[in-house]
Amino acid sequence: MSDEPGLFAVPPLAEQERMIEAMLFASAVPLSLDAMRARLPQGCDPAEALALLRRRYAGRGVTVVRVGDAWALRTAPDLGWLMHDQRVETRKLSRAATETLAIIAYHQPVTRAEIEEIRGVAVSRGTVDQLLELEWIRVGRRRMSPGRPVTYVVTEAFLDHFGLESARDLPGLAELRAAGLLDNRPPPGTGTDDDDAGDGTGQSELFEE
Amino acid sequence: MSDEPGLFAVPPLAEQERMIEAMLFASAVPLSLDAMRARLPQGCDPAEALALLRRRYAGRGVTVVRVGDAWALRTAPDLGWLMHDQRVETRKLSRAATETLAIIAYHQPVTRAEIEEIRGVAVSRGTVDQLLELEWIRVGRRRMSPGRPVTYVVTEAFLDHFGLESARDLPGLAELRAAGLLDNRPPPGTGTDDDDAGDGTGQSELFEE
Amino acid sequence: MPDPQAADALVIDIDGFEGPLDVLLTLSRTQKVDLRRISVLQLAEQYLEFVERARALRIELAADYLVMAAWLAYLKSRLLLPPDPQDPDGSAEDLAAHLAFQLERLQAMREAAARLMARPRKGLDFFERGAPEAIARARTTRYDATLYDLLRAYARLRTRDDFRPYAFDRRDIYPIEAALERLRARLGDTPDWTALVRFLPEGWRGGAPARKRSAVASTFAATLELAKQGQLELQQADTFAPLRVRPRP
Repeated sequence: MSDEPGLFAVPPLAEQERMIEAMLFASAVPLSLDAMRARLPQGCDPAEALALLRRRYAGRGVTVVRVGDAWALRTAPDLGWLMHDQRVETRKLSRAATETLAIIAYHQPVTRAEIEEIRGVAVSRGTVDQLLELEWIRVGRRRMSPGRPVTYVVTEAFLDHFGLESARDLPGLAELRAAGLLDNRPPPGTGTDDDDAGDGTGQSELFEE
Repeated sequence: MSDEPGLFAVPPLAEQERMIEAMLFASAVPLSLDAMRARLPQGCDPAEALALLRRRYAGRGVTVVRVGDAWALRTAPDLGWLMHDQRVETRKLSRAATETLAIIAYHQPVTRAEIEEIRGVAVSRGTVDQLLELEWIRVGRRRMSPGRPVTYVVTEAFLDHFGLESARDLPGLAELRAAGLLDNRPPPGTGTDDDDAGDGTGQSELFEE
Repeated sequence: MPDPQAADALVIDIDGFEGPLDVLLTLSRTQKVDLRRISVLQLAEQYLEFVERARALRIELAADYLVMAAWLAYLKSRLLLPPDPQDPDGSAEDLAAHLAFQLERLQAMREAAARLMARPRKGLDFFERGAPEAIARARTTRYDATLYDLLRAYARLRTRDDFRPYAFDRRDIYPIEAALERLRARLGDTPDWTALVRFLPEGWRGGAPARKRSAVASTFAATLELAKQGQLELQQADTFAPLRVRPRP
């Protein structure tokens, strides 16, 4: 707040230009001259500052365009190809997919039957396909058990997306609980936590040569 | 599509600068040099073009800032008061949460036990998960000490939010380190209890070249 | 004048403190010196007095406040006595110095937190573009999920699990009795230190990790039992090093 200029000092035109630049950049909608004037310190002339800004951005990768009565910053139309066909919508991963992914990350390598056992419901083909397509999981070794079922493991792309260095770094149940991610209701009949979920590798290494 | 340059012509540097400008302008997230290079025509050098662009935007209402290994356009911090109505009211962080965040940032990678040792109290539930939800922290590598505890580190979103180029630029980091206040100093007499040996001392490593 | 009042306020506002270190840090301010030159003896006395007052006012103090009080009482006595070089806890001066270090570090982190929060912040002091255009892979829908989503999903699943009827799957459980029997039978032929993993039964060493874990756990429990009975010795060279077993000579 202390940066706000005094009531009577009109900022120099170059400063007004900076202000308009920041406003146009940050605004989600085009701004009319009136809207700009309302935000600028008293005595500012957005029309003049805007004219300066338009000249500054002429021929740049970003340009000042007029939208009806208002003004906005847009990428230069001739550079559209840089962004072209890259406009995508972001969608939240479905709950089924998130859960399936979590189970694979924590229990890998894991078969579809095991995923279903943990989730308590059937895993639709589409869910696994979606995760495969996103390249967050891949097919691992076949399990040496009857039917030789396929197993799933998570990929580098998964680690990359979720900012993990390895799947072993995922917090275990006690750590999830300590972080507040798990309700602390004690399971009926048992007093202990099943903690080894996340780190299958952990303790067994104790005994290896 | 028709505007796309020929396969073999490397655009002049000024044109590369425009392209980078457009990309940074369009992108919601900071872009690394690699991400820029992947989008630019073959043979382009985003580093050089970026240097030009940074100079061009120096002192403007919108500036090129570094966020970790990536780059973004952001409004100049001194003009924040103009964008009042755009302020996103964030849930106010509790004292415990801000202290925990600072400890993670300055001591990273750091375990929950270490956070508790520094604060002298248990980390309450809801603190770590709030920071995780804000995506200001993530889990790092497990510590190779008994129990293999999860560690926490700060994220690029943290750097972006606080306008930091890297974790090295945390305010006062060098002074704290010089004063020995980021050392993992075990209490006397317990010597052997605390053999966290081999896990480096986090932030201080940043300075050993 | 304000001094006794301040001390009272301290006691009454106990809920406002975040643990004993926080109390000590607040008390240390009354000494009006650099934390590096603080008198720990005086601080210990102030803290003990604080605890006494809380007791007198019948304010319930959490256990960690009392643990700190006990420790400070001990430290105080050590500081007043002539030094004992044999003491395994280290010298009283070292203990005091460590406490001063903890206080200084906590204070430093508080200041760091304040400086961090005072920085220009995105969405408050500087802004990203108001109308961003997405840049990502061509023409696909980008699915978004964060680490937080993932952890929550897993936590949710596992919590629900807790409420499922308990069903014990014995197929992959190696009973301790079997491990004991196997270990007793094999111990005689074991000349020297042998890795515990060697005692795992056939068919339990590879394959499903849960199966192997069960065998390892049961065999380990069995070695503990036999060690207790004086039939074998256990050895581990280092943290996370392999456990080794030999018959007791």
